[in-house]
Amino acid sequence: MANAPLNYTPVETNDTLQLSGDRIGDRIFLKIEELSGEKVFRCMQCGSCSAGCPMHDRMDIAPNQIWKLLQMGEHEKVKNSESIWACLSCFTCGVRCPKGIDLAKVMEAVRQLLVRKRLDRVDGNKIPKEILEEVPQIALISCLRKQSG
Amino acid sequence: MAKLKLGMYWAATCGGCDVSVLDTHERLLKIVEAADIYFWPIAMDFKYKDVEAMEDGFLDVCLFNGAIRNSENEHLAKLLRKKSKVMVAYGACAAFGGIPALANFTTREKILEKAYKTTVSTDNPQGVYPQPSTKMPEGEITIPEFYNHVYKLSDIVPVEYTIPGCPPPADLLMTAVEAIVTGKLPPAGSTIAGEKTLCDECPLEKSEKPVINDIKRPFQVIPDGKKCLLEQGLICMGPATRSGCGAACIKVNMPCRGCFGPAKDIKDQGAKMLSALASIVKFDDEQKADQIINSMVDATGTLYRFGGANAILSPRRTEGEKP
Amino acid sequence: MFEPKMICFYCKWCTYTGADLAGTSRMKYLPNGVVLKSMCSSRIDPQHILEAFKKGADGVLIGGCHYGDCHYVTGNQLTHNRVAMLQKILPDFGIDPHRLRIEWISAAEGAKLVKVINTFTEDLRAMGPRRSK
Amino acid sequence: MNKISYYPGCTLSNTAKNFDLSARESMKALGWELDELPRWNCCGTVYSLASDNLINHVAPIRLLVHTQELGRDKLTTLCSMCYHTLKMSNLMVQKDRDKLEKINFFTKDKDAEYKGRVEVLHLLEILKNDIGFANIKEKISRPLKGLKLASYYGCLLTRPKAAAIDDVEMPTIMGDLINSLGAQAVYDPCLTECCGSYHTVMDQEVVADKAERIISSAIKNGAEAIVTSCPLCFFNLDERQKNILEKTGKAYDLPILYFTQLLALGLGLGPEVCKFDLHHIDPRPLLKAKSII
Amino acid sequence: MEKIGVFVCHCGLNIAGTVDVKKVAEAISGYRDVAHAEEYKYMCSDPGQNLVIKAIKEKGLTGLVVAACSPTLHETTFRKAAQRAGLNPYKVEIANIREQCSWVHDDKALATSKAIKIVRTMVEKVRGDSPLETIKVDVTKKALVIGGGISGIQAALDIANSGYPVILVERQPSIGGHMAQLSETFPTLDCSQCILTPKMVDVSKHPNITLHTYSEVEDVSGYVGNFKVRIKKKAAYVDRDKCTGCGLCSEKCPSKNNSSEFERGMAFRKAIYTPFPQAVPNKPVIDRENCTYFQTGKCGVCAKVCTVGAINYEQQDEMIEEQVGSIVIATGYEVHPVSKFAEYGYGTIPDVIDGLQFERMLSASGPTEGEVKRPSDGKTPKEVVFIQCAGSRDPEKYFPYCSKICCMYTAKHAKLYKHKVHDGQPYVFYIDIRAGGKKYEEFVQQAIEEEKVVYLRGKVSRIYRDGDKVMVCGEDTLLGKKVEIAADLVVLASAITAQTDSRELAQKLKAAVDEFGFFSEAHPKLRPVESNTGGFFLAGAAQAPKDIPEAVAQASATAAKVTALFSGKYLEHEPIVATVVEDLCSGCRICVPACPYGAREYDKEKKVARVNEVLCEGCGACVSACASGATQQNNFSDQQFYEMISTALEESNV
Repeated sequence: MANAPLNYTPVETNDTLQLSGDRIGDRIFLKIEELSGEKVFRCMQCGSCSAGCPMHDRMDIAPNQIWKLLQMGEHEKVKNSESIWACLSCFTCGVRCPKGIDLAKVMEAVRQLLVRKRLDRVDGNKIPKEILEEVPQIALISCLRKQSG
Repeated sequence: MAKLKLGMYWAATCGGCDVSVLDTHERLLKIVEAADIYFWPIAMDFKYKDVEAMEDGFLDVCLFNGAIRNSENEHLAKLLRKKSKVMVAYGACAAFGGIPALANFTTREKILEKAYKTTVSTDNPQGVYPQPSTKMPEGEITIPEFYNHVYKLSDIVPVEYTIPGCPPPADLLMTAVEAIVTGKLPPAGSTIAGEKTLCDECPLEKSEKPVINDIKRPFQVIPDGKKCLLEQGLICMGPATRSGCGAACIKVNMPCRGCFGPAKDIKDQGAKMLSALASIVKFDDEQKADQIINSMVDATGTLYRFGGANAILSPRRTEGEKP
Repeated sequence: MFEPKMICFYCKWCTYTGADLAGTSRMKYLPNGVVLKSMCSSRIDPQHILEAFKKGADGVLIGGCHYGDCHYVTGNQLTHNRVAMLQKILPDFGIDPHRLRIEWISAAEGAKLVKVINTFTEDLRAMGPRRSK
Repeated sequence: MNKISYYPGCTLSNTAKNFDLSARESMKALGWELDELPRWNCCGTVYSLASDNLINHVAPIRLLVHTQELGRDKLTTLCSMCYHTLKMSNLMVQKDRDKLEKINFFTKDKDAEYKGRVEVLHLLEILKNDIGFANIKEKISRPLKGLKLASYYGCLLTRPKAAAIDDVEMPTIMGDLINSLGAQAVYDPCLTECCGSYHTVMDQEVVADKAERIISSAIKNGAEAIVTSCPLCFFNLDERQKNILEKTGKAYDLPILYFTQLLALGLGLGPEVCKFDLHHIDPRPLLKAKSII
Repeated sequence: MEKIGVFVCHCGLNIAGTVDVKKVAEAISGYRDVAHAEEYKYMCSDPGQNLVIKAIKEKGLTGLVVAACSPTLHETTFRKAAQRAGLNPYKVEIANIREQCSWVHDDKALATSKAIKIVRTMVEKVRGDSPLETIKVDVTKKALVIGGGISGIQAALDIANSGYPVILVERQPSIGGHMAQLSETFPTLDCSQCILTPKMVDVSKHPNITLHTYSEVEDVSGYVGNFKVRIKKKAAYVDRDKCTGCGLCSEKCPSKNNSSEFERGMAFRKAIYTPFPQAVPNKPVIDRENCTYFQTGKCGVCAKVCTVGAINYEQQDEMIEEQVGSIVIATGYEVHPVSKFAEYGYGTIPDVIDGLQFERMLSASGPTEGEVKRPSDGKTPKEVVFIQCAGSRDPEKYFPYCSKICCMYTAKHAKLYKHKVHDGQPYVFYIDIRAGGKKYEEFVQQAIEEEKVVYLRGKVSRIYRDGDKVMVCGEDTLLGKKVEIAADLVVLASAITAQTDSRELAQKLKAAVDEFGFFSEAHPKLRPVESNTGGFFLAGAAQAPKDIPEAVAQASATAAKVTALFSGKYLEHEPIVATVVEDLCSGCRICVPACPYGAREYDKEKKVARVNEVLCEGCGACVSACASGATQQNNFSDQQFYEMISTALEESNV
């Protein structure tokens, strides 16, 4: 099929989410709820978690959207996101949430699902020497604790 | 008019009821004037065969005190019932089980163990328990069988009247005797005592809205002699106990223990007292209320001190244990 | 399977209405209980509870309004006190205090009522029949 | 001399000796000994948020067991990350006896069972509640006059609420300490913003971003230095000024100090306990300018 | 002997689908004292009711059990039917075999056997029921309205216009309430004062209304129809009869730096003051705390300048006693103060204000004379951020409920702001817009379309002071982007809360409040303006957050209820009350604290406890508390319970 030539680069198009009741509240969802100890459907999408998040600019999916995607059964999108790794567990979202739910715990739960399958984000062996020498011990350990299994 | 034929018997009891007859002092003569005593083991020598020899319904009145604790008690209750026209449960034990019925909250095994093995003064290295029957060279001898449950008299035989108390006050006895002598008996099934509860006779002052802030035991306070004992934190069974004693205990600063049993329309004295108590425990604060409730020592024993054989539920140890 | 018999005392304003809500919502629950309605849970006399056990109930449930929400202001607090005290002495009568349960169920909590009835029934099944009746 | 059990943690024994030494010496000057736990291990640095990761709580709980063995009921620590991990693990097992039992099952081979009665305290809490800022003020021999300081709490001292040593949104504990040392605490709205934390390992740029925001806000509000209580915050704010310079060409040169260093100076201890040579941005010129050293 | 009729309803298939109704009727027909049993498709229909009536008449039934739906639905229906047939209505009981049987069980056999049990227990209840008559009570045909805001004003006027005397009590020096503070009102933007003031004047002039301002209800005793009320008239130190309201005293008063409550702290007032120029009554009061004369004994300027000698420093609080038949609670609301919001700076940022403060700013008679000027430096703010749900919908930190009116007044604020500052830019952070009302949605859309108000969907996480700006950190969740606005002024749509002391008032009145301090209605749907306690009616925001039209509507509804109460010769009271057999009562008084209504009293003469039937609401708490058996409850006697318990536990042989 021939297309007329364009003089701009088209952006990546958005896909439509095909929702299914099978995924909403499924096993993975329950696992995430169990690991995090939070009730995902308590989120009412006020957005205050996103509004306060210091790492929002490094996230491809905004914090409040993480809740929403989980409610919609789109765990895969969450698992593949940059956001779960960007989250620092600084608890700003949790202390300001009007429903008292803690996104940091959900982020950790999703990370755990991955790192327990050896899908580590950071490989401890590949950290350059100069960084190893430079940063404080707590930075290294917490980095490995959060981003690898 | 012919003289009344009177019998008195004691079953599982302390003997206080028998003694209470003597509390009538010189009025005893009045009783003797009206009645001939045909059976009274504590005072006179009778044998069971003397009773067995009586015609059925020979006795006009039998004052039966004490609870039914063993086979002998039961046997005598049934025997005397047969020989008496009117059976009177005399005293708290016969009426409601009384102090012996506190045993209903434990088991026969535990009682025997305590009595024959674990008390400090026991010397019983073989751990021998009394047996209902024992073979001896001379032949088999039997002693009454110790029951697992203490019954009130009316559990065993029909009873016409109840005279409650531990022991019944002499005045009540005299009232009963007079009623019998004059034939002005209340309907069968009546209790010869007050209609209302003890608070009616109690001389102490009560406030408009009684409230309990904590529960104390009698040794922990010296009551001030004026204020309602319940409001001073002592568990006084007055509100749930039939009147008729003239508030004898209260007058010497002891809270009522409930020996007159429940009021007329009440099934369960302990439960009713519990309900009353719970209604005046400071209740706007759940935690505080629970604290007060939990501070009560031996709640069951306090609420059912005399009613162990008269509760709605038959007391039975912990669930699963054999009765 | 052992089918326990239960007496359920509901207050008219909260729990009874909550049970009605469960009905109008067509929720299903186990049929082991018979409901006796009173105006307030505070009308339930400890004697009634003992009588129920005497007559063979395996469990007694008392349903009232939530704390602070009683139609009669403080009635449920009295009920709480009485039940708490009664639970203390029930073992002396050979009754597991867990056979007496008190739950605050509001008129809006049909789902809670269903859960309470079902779990209570299950718990009673697990406890088995009462040894002494 | 009052004694309190002290857990330094890995970083204070290595890269953050300036924090450790100034704390020990100041406390000594205040009549308190920071009694280092005779045996200690790494706390794990982060409190594990996954509900089933009990093994991660073994390390912090073991430290509490050691404290318990000494017959003490309080354990203090300085590093925010250690504080947070110990505090949260402790709260968790205090709340959930079931989990405590399981953890004890892990630890009981070598150590005693934890009873759940040790209290985890940040040194700031001891200074405020046990010693009292007013008392500290009295003991100040060299008031830090003219020094304008922004307090920086970071994430873990005030969040989540259960672990907060002060108000979650508007903590003042460090500012109050600064004022009692004779310096002037300036308000900085970024006082609880996150510094980027461990991302400093993988993504220096983001940390530089966060640090720049915090530093520029402090400067805007008149601060001449930032006071912190965490070696990682310290590193990110201090060392990463290098990266800010690389990236933006801006040299903020804002000194970062530990609150214990200021305490030491105020109490008249020599600058040697502060080990200013460990700083990337040397605070000495500022301190000299204010005639503090 | 009783002759009881049992009528089993199929309710179409609602009951008959799960319960074998024929079997129920058969099983019950042989039961003790049952003289008649039948089933029918729809018992509540006319033919169904006629069956009942016919059976009562023909068989001389003495009691009735209708096995059908919940008693909340048709108990009254069948009681009335029974009455028509000459049977006492209290000898009728409903066996609930629909909501609590057929609808909740699937197994037909089990449901049927359970239905039989339910019917049997109700037969036992009816056997023990006594025929009762309703209790008749005289009524004092005078009403008390507590609170002089718009709800109280409307209720008072409506009752007074129906010809009944009304006492209106207001604790502030003037009536008018929060509505008097508002600038313009949505959605029509008419001036609040302009529509309110005439009503305030009407109140002061109405021959049937006695107005007590600067007064509080101290104590209420009695019961519906016959309340005794004590009102404390606080000392104003001004003789209100002499005072002409000339205002000279306020003008000359040297104590002027007192924060004005009416202006919500944004302006000062004198120590002798009227809260606002249109106040009713327009007579001043002295604020003792801030008055130089009261604090130092010197000054007395007001007394000197008063030409009629109305100043009276010796005035004392005065107690007034009144008899009333019913009470309208119209105590209104409060606004959650800015100083309580941690993430919004605990009130330390001067340019963060609440909605009511902004109203005063917008009001022509307000501290800025209607000009929008920010508090810190008086400059006109160019970037204004409105934050909705500040404290509302936040169960974790503040209040879980929706404050209901903020969506509308924020749109109004944004709009009015644009009217005043043409080059300004308003932003509104919202979670959801709730504009369900006549012309409400249109109003919000207008604000967006015509005034270019930027609506941002998200909650603000934090605001902080940044120089002379207020930094607002929020999120637009529709874009998934963080938003930061350097604002000049931030207006919080703070949560609407109950009056801070509503619980104390509730205790005095013995009326129920919910967990937030709002007065509870008797039924959320069917009795929304009545309190649980007889004789109390709820108007306006005392019950829940409400806008003006709703508050006025509810106020008029209470007036209708009050006049209906006053229209009859007597009041009728349910006879399901506690009773005392005096011969059995020993006067132990344990029943007294058990009663939440003060209906149990001790009779010192007879030394027994009595029941005040009119106060008794029939809960039965005292019956359980009574250990002597002297107290019973009509138709809920111990004996009935015992019979019902035994029956419920009998093995049914079905």
